[in-house]
Parts: sequence; structure tokens; C-alpha cells
Amino acid sequence: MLGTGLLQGLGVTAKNFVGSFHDPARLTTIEYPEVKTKLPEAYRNFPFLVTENATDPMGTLRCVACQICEKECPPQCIYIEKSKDKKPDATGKPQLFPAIFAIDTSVCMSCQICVEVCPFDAIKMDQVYEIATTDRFSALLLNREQLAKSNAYYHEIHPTEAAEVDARLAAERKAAEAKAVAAAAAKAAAAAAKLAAPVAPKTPAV
Amino acid sequence: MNLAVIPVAASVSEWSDSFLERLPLLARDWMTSWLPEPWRWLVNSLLSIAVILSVFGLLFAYVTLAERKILGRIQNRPGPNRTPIPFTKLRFFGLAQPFADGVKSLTKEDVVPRGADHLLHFLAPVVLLAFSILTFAVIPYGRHLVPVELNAGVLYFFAAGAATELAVFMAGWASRNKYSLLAAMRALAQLISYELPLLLAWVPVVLVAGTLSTTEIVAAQSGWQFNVIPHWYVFTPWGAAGFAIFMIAALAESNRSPFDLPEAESELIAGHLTEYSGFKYALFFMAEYFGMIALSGMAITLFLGGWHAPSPYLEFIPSYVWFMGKLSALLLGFIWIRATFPRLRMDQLTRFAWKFLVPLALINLGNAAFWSLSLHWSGPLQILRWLISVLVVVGPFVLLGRKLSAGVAPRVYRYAV
Amino acid sequence: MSLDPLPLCLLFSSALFCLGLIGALARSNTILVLLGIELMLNAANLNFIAFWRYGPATSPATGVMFVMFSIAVAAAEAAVGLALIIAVYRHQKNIRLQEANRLKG
Amino acid sequence: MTAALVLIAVFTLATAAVALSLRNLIHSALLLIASWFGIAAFYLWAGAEFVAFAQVLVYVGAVSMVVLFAVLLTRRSRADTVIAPDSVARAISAVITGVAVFGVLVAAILKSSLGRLSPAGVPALPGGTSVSPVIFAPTATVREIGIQLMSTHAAALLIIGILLTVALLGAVVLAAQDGSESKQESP
Repeated sequence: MLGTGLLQGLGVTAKNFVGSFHDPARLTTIEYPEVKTKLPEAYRNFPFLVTENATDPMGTLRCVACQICEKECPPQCIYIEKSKDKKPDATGKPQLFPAIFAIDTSVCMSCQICVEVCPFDAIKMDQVYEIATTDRFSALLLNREQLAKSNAYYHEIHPTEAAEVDARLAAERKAAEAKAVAAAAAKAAAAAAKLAAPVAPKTPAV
Repeated sequence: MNLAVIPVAASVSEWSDSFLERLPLLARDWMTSWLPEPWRWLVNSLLSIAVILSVFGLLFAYVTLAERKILGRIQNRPGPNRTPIPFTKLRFFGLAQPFADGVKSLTKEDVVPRGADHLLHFLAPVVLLAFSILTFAVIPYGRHLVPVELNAGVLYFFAAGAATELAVFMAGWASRNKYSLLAAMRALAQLISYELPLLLAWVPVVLVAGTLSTTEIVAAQSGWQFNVIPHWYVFTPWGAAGFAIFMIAALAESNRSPFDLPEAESELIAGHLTEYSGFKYALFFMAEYFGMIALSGMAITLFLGGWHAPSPYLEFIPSYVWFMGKLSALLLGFIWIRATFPRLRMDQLTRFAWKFLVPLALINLGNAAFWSLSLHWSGPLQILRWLISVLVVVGPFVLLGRKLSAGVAPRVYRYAV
Repeated sequence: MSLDPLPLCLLFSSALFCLGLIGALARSNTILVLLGIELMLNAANLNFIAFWRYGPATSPATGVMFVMFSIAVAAAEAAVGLALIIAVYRHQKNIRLQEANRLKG
Repeated sequence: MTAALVLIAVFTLATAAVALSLRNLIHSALLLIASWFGIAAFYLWAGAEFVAFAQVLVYVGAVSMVVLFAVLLTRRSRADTVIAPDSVARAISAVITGVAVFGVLVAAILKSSLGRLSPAGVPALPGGTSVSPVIFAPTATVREIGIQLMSTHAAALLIIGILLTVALLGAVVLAAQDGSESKQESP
């Protein structure tokens, strides 16, 4: 009969209306500025620079100003100037550091190529999305201080990736240390050998 | 009137004339008692106009908010809930939203097309609003609350409502936009088509009540059967059918979904209102809601017993509260229907009016005539009377409904899977 | 001139009648001619009401009755007249009275 | 009371006069609707409530729509609603005719003793312009109109009903497209 479908429809809407009050699972709205959704781990927008130590961000930048990212960046939004002097990095090795590191986020296309090419895991993708400004020139050009964020923050936003990176860095460092030890040992051995060299031919091998 | 009579009035066991019932009148008399006699009448009239405007203005504001909230809840969203009280952080579920909307529409730019007929473009919303406010004059809001008592009150109501068509035409033509004009013609076709069932739906009421005066129609619906079933016309077979037809036609007359083709925001960029912006658009919006409220008020007066309480035990609640309660229920129904039904197509719309509603309304007229002729039937004849009347309503409904929905469902897709 | 309402009403209605007459005679647009005739009909209705209200008493609602029938006739006239105009327009692509002077379509 | 009548009369006549002299057809139609409103106001003033509302319902609600639709259907472009001026000679002769008719009517009205008729149909006291006649106010309530319609004027009501039906059918037949032109493909 005409009208039964209409009544069914009214029933459906009434059920939804009542349900939205007693069943909070139905209400999927997230009231944004107060409540934020958990972003997926792979979410990315603009790059940031990783520092080892949050208390001294400029002193512990992983970046050594090799300028690979600057050269690889497709829209050429990265600008780097090398420092004149060297500073010890996290491992204590003296390294160059970026005197100026700027990213123009109005140009950046979030392609992540800078992250892919960085041999030092010094640049990573950020998850900050509340970046609207009222000044479209200077406020969108981020400098070194604005870009630097701690490794702990990196762990927070991309935990899996950061763990991998840390493991790799630790392994590299260990390998480097082992290599250094080995090299030192070899050197010492060589030096010893050199020292013992004139005598050696005369004495039979051990 | 003197304030000293209040305790006397309250002690009267007759609730129909209790203090609460006469509170609005007492307040009015108290406010104008200092005036000399010849001026009092004028100021009293002005006061009632002011009260109607402010009450229904507020009702309009909160109906828009309720509509958005309820639509939201039905779609499992919270609806507007953020607008704070100005300069504070108090939100109160967004109760300030209508005022924010008002300020927004007031401060928006009022764009008038260069080739438009400026005078008519301005007059269209004004005429529409004026006439939709005029319709509020004859509705009895309470036992003692009728702004104007007219001998032909119902006729006045629909005569004032007829002028809305003129405003729609003016809006469409003055915009100098062919789409506006076409949409106005479509809107007119709809309004004229549904005017007929709307008018035919209340004729049975006039036939049975024997009067065109709204107060007398309400008075004719007083009393209760066995103290439970009120003598409202909606509780008779022809009254129920008339009420349904009236409400469907009222939906179409006030451009509400599912008959909102004249505007059809999602498809027609608001039809004849395309070239309207800012406050003029808000006026159209307001007039539309006023029309909806007025038509609901008229439906209450004609079919739902006006301000009468549904049971004699509930009479201690003043009559105007009952009226407003019924009005809110009907408006809620409007919103519920809007949330549920998809929009009709133009040909479905006109076919529904001319091939379904008009014949049903005409048959209903005959039904009401039978009802009033068989008024003196009693005993088992009473049952026969009900049976015949119900059959006369249900039979044509089923037959016409079958014809109307023949060949409509289920839809066969020729190319899509 | 007396200020009795009846002569005033009659003057009003005769003025309206003459306006309708002038409009119907002077304009060549068929729609306007029809509207002029409508005005003349309305002027006649005014007379009915004026005499009903202020004239010699007869039965209490006769004048009103006349006006209601006259309004019904006027509505019918307007509907048929405008349908005729549309039919003429379809043949002639014009609704000037002077050009609608042939009986063959 | 008389002042209200004069106001209503001036409003109605002014809108009608301007409507019939304008060149824009839509404006003419809308102004004529205003003048019909004036006539309804006159009916209200005279105490004929029912007729006043019927006038608004029929003229403003229905006839105006028919007129406006006719205006829009009988034009080829937007500029067509502004019609060319008519010949001056015709206008002058029409005005002369109209004024002459008006003169005759006014003379007839002023010379007659209508204003001095008492309600009973008996002429009032000679020279009794100072004695204002007791105005008999007929009351036509809706109920009374209904009873009259169904008893005294029942035949007229039936004839009007038939006339309206015939007019409806006639208008449809006249305005409908020829069958050959409007062959629509069925969906």
C-alpha cells in the first residue's frame, strides 16, 4: 500500500535520532580544536631536522650540511649554507654544520625525497598540520631553529620508523667504533710491526 | 481590570478562567492601565502585534536551530553547538547560533544584479514577509488570545497566503536571470497546484462546524468523549484524512522538503532566490518559516482542537501552552519529514497533487457531508456510520495509491548493473 | 456637494469605470485591454456593494451575492480571455489588436 | 470614515491610472494587482468581509497569476514586455470618450436623490442635508450568505458552477497545443 515505505523511512530516521543520544558509538564527530584524531603513522607533510638533544637543538643537529637534499629537492625549496668551522657531532667527531638551513613550505611538495637521500638520517617528515599563517612570505619560510625537533619527538610521531633509524644508527656507530678499534689495533699492530721490522726477518715467525 | 481580582479568579474551581489563563490579558491591561481610554485600544493592538512579532520571531530563530540540531542528530552528528554567548566562553549547546546567523546575514553584502528591476527586487521579500505575518492575525492562540476576530477568518488566512505567489513571481522576474524566472514559474506551478488540495482540505471542517470563524471552529471542537477522547476533528475519519491532505499541501505550500523543488539548494542554486543575498535572502527564509508556522497554527485550529487540552484532567495547564505544544509537535514533524524523504521530481509533484490529493480531498468533502447528515444516528447505527466513513477514506486511498505508484517501482536500470 | 458616502462611492466607481474604459480604448496590447475590461467589471462590483451598504434596504445579502457571482464570472472571463490571447499569439506571434484582423489563422 | 473612503479611492484610482499608462506590461499587471487590493479594502470598509477576502483570493491569487503567465508566454524576448507606444490620436479620442462618459455619470449621480434616500427607500426630509440619515448597516455574515446561496440563489450558483467548468475546459482547449505539435515521447 502507498505510504508503508514512507513510514519505514520515518522509522529509520527516528531510530537514528534516538540512537544518537544513548549510543555514543553512533556519533562519529570529533570536535576538532579540542579533540584531535590520532594521525596514522605514515602521515607526513613537511620535513624537519632531527636533533639528538632537545636542550641544545642547534648544537646536536644530525645534519652535516652535505647539501645532498638541497640538490635532490625537486621544487628546490631547501637552502643550505655550510658553516665555516667544524663542531663535534653526537659521536664527538668534528663535522660541518648548516649555518643556514631554510625550507620554503609554500614550495615544498612533501615528496620525502630529501628524507630518502639523506645519508645521516638528519631530515625526517613532520606531522604538524596547523600551519596556516597570516603572512604568506616570511612566515612560510622556516629556518633552522624552527625546523629543529628532537629525536624524542621523532619517536613520538613515527615510532616504528624512528626505532629502525635508531637501531641502524646504533649499529653504524658500533660498526664505526669497532672499525675504529680495529683500525686503531691495526695501526698499533702496524706501528709495532714497523718498530719490530728490522728485527723480524732475523727471528723466525711465531 | 484590577489586580485585586487575581486571588478571586484563582480560587475559582473552573480552570478555564484561571489566573494563568488570563495572565497575558492581565499583563496587557496592567501595562496600558495608565493610558486614557481612547488610546488604550490602539496601544493594546500595538502590544499584541509586538508580542506576536517577538514570540514568532524567536520561535523562527529557534526552529532554525532545532531543525539543524535535529537533522544533525538524525544523521548522527551533534549539529551546531559551538556559538558562545558573546564575549564569554559559555556555549549552552549553541543556543546563540540563530543570533550569529542573523548578524552574519545582516553584515553580508547585498548584491543586486545590474539589469535587475531594483524596486521589485527589493519589494519581493518585503511583500512575502508582510503577507506571511498578516496570516498570524486570525489564529486563536489561547482561550482569550485571538488577535482579530473575523467572521470569515479562515478565508482571510488563505487570502493573505495567496499573495505569496505574487512575491515569488516578483522575485523571479525582478532578478533578470532566466534561471530565476524559470524557477519562479516552476514554483508558481507548484504553489497553484497545491493551493487546491490545501483549500479543499479545510472545506469539510467548515461544512461540519458551520462557520468560517476560527474561534467558533475551535469552540466546535471542545468537549471529550468519555473524558478521554477529545472532540477534535482529527479523531474522525474525514478529519484524519483532511488533516493528512492539509499537512501534505502545507509542506508543498511552504516549500519544505520533500516538495522543496522551487529552491532545491543542492540542484537549482535556490531557484528564484538565486540573485538574492544577504538580508533579503534572510527575509525570504524568515517568511518561509513564518508561513510554515502559520500553516501549522491553522492546522491546529482546524483539526487539532486549537488550544483545547487533550483531556479534562490536563486543563489546569493554560490553553496557550497547549497551543504552543501542538505547534512544536507539528514543526517537529516538518523537520522529521525533511530529514527522511528525498525530493520529488517536478512531474511527480504535480501528478501527486492533481491525480491523488485533489480527488481524495473531493471525496473527503462528500465524506464530511455524510458525517454531518448522519449526526443523529445512534446505537449500532453509530458503528455503521464510522464503518462507512472509514471505508470512504481508505478505499479511494488504496485505489488511487495503487494507480499512483503503478509503474514506479521497482526501477529497472537498462545500462547500469 | 454632499459628503454622504453613497454619492462618494458612486463617484469612485464611475471614475474607476472610466479609467478602465480609457485603458481598454487607448491601448492596443490585448492583455491591457482585457485588464481594462476587468477594471470596468470591478467598478460595477463597487456599485453593488455601495448600494447594498447605503442604498434602499432590500434583502440583507443581495448585493454581496451579486458581487460574488460577478467575481466568479470575471475569473472565468479572465481565464478564457487570456487563453484566447495565447491562442492568437501562437498564430500571429503578436498580440497587438490591430494585427489580429483576419478570421483565417 | 469618509476620509478612509477617499484614501482608498485615491489609492485605487492612482494605481489603476498609472497601471494603464505604463509601457512595461509586468509593472502594469503588478500595479493593477495593487488596485485590486484597493478594491478589496473598499469592500472591507463597506463591511463586506467575505467579498473582500474572496476578491483577494480570486484576483490576487488567481487572476493575477493568469495575467502574469499570459504576459510571459506571449513575448519573444525580455524587451517585449516593454510595449511600443500606441497612436496618439487613439489615446486622445479614448480619453475624450472616457471623460465624456465620466461627466455624464457624475452629472447623473449629483442630480439624483440617491444620497438623500433613507434606508427604507423613502426620501428624507426635504432640504434635509443637515439631517444625516440613519445608516442602515446590513450584516452579511458568512452563515447568511451561505443560506442565501443555497436557497434563493441556488439556481444562480449552479449556473455559475457550470459556467466555471465550461470556462476551465474552454481555456484548456484554447490554450492547449495542437496534438501534432506536442507529441511527446513516453518515458
